[in-house]
Amino acid sequence: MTSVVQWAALAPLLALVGSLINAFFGRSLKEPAPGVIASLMVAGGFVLSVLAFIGLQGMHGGVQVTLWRYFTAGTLHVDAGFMIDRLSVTMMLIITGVGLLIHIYSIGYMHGDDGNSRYFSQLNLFVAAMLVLVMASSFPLMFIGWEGVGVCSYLLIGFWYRDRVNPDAGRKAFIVNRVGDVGFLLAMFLTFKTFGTLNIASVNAAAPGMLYGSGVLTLIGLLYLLGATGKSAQLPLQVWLPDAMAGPTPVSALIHAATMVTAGVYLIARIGAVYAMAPGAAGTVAWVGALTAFIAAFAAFAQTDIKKILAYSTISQVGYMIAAVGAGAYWVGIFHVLTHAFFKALLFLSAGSVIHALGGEQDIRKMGGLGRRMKITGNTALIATLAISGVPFLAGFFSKDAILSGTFTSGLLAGNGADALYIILLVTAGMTAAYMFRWYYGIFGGQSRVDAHAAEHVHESPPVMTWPLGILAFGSIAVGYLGLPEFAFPNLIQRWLEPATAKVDFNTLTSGTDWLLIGLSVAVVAIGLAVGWWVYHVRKGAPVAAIKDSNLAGASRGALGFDALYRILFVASGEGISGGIATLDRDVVDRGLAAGGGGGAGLVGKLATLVQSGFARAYAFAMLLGVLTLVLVAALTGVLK
Amino acid sequence: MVPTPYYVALSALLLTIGAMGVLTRRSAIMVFLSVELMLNAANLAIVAYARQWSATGVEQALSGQAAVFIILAIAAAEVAVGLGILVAIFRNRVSTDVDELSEVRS
Amino acid sequence: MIGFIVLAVVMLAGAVGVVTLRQPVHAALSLVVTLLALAVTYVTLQAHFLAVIQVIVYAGAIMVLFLFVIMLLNVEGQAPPPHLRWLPPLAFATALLVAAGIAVTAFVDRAPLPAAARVSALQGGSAEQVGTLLFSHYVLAFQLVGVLLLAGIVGAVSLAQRGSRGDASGARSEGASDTRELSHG
Amino acid sequence: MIALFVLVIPVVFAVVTGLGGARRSAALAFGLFSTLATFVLTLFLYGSSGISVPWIPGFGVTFTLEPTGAGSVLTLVAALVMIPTVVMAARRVERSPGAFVALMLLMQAGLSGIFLAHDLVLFYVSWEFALIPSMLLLGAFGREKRRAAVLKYLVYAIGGSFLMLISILAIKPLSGAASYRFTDLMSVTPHLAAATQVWLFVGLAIGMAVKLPLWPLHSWLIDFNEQNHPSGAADVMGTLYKVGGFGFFAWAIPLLPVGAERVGPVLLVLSVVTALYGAIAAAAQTDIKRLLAYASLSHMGIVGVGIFGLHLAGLNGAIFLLAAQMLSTGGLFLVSGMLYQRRHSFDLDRFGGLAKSAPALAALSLFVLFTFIGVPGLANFPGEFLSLLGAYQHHPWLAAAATLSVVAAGVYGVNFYQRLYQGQEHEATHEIGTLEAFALIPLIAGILWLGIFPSPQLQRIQVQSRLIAATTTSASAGALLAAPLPDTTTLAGAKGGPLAPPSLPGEGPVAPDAPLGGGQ
Repeated sequence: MTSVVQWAALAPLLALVGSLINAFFGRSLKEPAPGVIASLMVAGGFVLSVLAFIGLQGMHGGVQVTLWRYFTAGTLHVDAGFMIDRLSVTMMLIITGVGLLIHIYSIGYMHGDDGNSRYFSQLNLFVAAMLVLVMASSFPLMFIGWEGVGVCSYLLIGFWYRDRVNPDAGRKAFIVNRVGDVGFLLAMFLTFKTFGTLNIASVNAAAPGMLYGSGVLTLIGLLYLLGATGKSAQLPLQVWLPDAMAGPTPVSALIHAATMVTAGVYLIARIGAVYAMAPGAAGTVAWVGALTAFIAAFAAFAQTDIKKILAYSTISQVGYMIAAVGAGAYWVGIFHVLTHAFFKALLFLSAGSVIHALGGEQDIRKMGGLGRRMKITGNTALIATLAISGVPFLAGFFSKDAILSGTFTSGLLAGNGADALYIILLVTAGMTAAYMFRWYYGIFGGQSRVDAHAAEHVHESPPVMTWPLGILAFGSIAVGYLGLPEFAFPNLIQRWLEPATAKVDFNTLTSGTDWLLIGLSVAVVAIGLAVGWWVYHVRKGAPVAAIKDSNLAGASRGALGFDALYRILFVASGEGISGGIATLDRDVVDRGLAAGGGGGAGLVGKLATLVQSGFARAYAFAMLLGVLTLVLVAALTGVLK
Repeated sequence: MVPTPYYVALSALLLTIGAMGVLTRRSAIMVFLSVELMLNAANLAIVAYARQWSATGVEQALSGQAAVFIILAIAAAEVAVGLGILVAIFRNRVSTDVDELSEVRS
Repeated sequence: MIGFIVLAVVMLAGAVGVVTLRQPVHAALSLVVTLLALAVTYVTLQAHFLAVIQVIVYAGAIMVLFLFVIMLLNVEGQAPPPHLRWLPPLAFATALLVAAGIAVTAFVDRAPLPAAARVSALQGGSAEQVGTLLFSHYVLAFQLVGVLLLAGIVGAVSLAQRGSRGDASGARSEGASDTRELSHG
Repeated sequence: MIALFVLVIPVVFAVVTGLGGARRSAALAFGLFSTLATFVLTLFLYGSSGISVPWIPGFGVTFTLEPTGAGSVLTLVAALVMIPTVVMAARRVERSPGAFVALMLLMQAGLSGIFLAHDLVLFYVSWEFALIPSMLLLGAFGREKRRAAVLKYLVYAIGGSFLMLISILAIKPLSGAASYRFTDLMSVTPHLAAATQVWLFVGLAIGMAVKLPLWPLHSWLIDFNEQNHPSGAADVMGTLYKVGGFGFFAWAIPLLPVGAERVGPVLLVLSVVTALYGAIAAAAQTDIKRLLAYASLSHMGIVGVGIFGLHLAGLNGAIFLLAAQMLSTGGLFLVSGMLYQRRHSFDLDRFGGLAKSAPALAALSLFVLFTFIGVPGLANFPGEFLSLLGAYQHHPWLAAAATLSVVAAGVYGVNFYQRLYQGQEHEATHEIGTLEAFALIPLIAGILWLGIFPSPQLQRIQVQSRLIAATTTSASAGALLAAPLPDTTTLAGAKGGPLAPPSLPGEGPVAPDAPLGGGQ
């Protein structure tokens, strides 16, 4: 079966080829050829991933495919090689599967855009980079994918480059991501210093031999966490994701919801062996995730942009995943990645469908009642809303519940406030239900607030867009059943993933306690939905309008002011420092070395004018002084000899 | 025979007197004359050392004299061109004051 | 030794004259004195051929060229320089130090004079001896010097020609001012 | 012998072009032929035999060329960059393109001499030989304020190389080496007294630091680039001429290991400052060429970090980065020339939105720009990564500080692109032309080649750096150059000790009982 698995190494290449075809010949192709080519390439990748998935059945390890030696220096050997195991194949299935649906959807969404081929070229390039990220067998190769997806994200956010806002958002995303990348780079340096290798499998194999809780491991863990916060939009680097919604909506669905932002989760799960030995780092990861989940959920309440609400919701959900992998429940984190990929992609795509129908309107205050005009979109969006809220028997319920019980029982978090984490995440679950209800009800339910002019054109999207919605809706229900609670049912995904991830001890609960926890989370979700119903349906939003000008609402609108703070702390001071250094260089360092700077300016300057007087005789005198020096040296050496 | 160091000392004196001329006179002609003086001072030292080298062999000693011969020829060429330049400058400026000839000065 | 001292005194006197005399013509003539004394010194140093060349080329041809130019340009002696007043004393001190340094270096080297027989083997540095060396061992250098002289001649001619041909009217008016200046002086 | 031809061909064609190249087509034909021929020869340079003949026997100076690992790689990449640059110059220089091309070819010969010389004096002669054409290019073809720029350039270059010359002249008598040949010096100089080594090293370091350039000796570079001919070709030559890092790598450190060890930390700090300073200053520039100059200064800082970290990986990476930045920085300077041709200005405010009417130019520029700011998978990344990684092994805090320049690179990189190509377009421009495409394609091919398959070149470089490490093991720096051992103190229990190197990867499944995630 090995050979079947090895073929999966071609998946990134296929996407890359698609990207190149569209880049070079795309402009001479007629629509929808670029989209079809791009989709076919991703479909090919999906088929390869499925084959690899089948090939890995019954194999606990992975298959290593070495393509060529990437670079060598001293004892550092890095191969361009892929590691295809249960963990990476799961991610590949998500990337190519959800990616394929979004590619197909894009054919309809981007119809008529003059950058059509450019769009598909970049989207395919993203898929290639993301596949490299998850398949890489070594950290530097993973970093290629890591920055590659960042680059594609930058390109696609600024896709409509003529509006100033979009390139600005792209720039912000790129720079914030680079801050995280510094963490990744430093982590790699320290990894090499500690382990003498940058091969992921070797590091994972060596980590259990280290001292439990040693400072080096903790530092490595924290540095990788910094990398993860950049890519996954976690505290303190979460600020770029809401702005990134400037890109086309399918891009938001694919990159900024389903795949790229989960790269941090994957990274931590991939090197779980390091975190399993560094409880301090793992605790920090969990807390970062939980706090991000809470803060983002809070910020989601006051947003009015249809996509920004979803963006904060994404940050919040990724926070859940990070909390899960921080707790050592690696399979749970990946499970939530899987379910989230379905329902969040569905949410974005239905949002895109709405935007499409309204001719570009994104303000939910100018929507409402659309469910009657757009039946498929409305119904699929309802499924996704319920799934993300954690309503029982939908996908989100199972994965969120697994996260909650994982943090509650984790042995890794013992002494790091596991109970507090559990409560924060539980409360956040309730908030999620409430703001997602607001989102759904604001768009599809209640009275129509749509402009009369736009209302005439409201229409259901073409089949090329609605079919992916349907499939994703099916997934949003079905994939949850892969991860039924272990204590009562067979848990397929846990059994599948656990051999590929590090082992962490969990406290075993009595099944009564387990049922209690589930009941608790169901109750919280019910409360959240009920509050939403009461506030937005029964009272028509009056309670919210009453506190519109309060500090609380302001904080939510500004997402606790992180953006404003960073603008003061980094952007303004950065510009100041940069301008200052440029001036300093022009006026002091530059002239300073020619004619003196600061205190010595006068003296050096005078000396310089004395020497550089322009009189030929003065120069001749300088020559004579030189002769004198030489003569004196000769005389002294002669005398001393 | 007078020992070599005496000749060299004499050469050094001539050289420095020439250098003083270069540094203190402002007329380009005078500077030029002083340079010629310095050149000859150097020649004197070479010839003196050439005699000293006769201890090693005739050819070594005569090599020094050949060098002086070549220097003389080069000096002739140099004077021809140098004076040509002086004449050209004088034609343009009606002055040969080196301090006023400071094109290098900004 | 006495001969050397006499020659040295003449040479130094001539040299000082070059540097101090106001009138360029006087200075040039003073230089001629130095050069002639130098030629005699060459004889005492067993370089007869060089002595002859020194008289013919240097004291003869080159200095005549100088005198021509001085008379042509009618260069005057000048007032003390307005610029760089600090220079002469400093230059004097430096030059003195340089001379002292060279002399010390020369005297420190206590190599004995070569034996008289060896010196006489030079045969006074006759034209035959030096010439043989020049045309055998140093023939390349000799040829190059020839090329250099040719280039010097061409350069001098072109420098002298440029002014009179470049800009006819300018040259004429300049020539006029030239003569006025000359008549003034 | 190939090495000799690599040197001679450009000189011959420079003379031919200079004499007969009044016509543009002649300059183009001669230049193109010479650079192509040189490039083809450099492909076979590595592994070819060297040449060594006495030059000035009295002083022990020889004419020794030896295609060493690092030297042949740099010669190869420089020869590749020369091809499009010569073409651009021959087509875009308005006045006497023949002279321009001839000077470029002369400079190429000088550069090849620097990279291939295996005799210290020949190295120095090449070093200065390349200076003259670069100065003439600036002085004769530069922009309005070129005089001041030339003066500054000269003062820095001459001042620096003067001190270097003193060290070079002193090193043979002090050490008693048989000649200035590298192998002869190498057998004795590492055993010099520590104080002597330090002083000699300082002399060499100042000359090389000017050419690296390191803060605060960098200010000539900015004016040099700003005032050079707007076609960008001369700036590319300047980029190729940033050979200070190579000087340290090939001469100063191996010859004077103790000196390097003592002075290295100071230079490392300066390199870190340079890396950050250049990147931050670049972010505030509004002139395309000044921005590129500061940005490339930042890269040179990283080269310095790699070298003065005195770690094998860092040394390899620094030389690789030097080669890679020839492609990327050179490419961006050529792009700047293309932009100038469209707007007749280097002011970023006069650009914007060009992606609409020149999408291919935008795409190619962005590609080169991403290489430039070190996006992995492209040419600069392995060099940057290894430089920083190497320095990190001995000086974690300084290396971490230098790594921050990655963020600043992101800032100026995307700013640059945004101000040129994004936003509203005020006035349409023309799409990339055949000439321009031809100029960029070899560079992009080179970028992909070095970026995707860096290993062959790195191994060539490593042949030399390993040699350095091996021959200096007797000196104290030998230990520094050796690879680090894992931090054994953090290993639990007695089963510690150096970790086994990762099993050589080959195709095939990992044993089923060794899951990827490890386990206890």
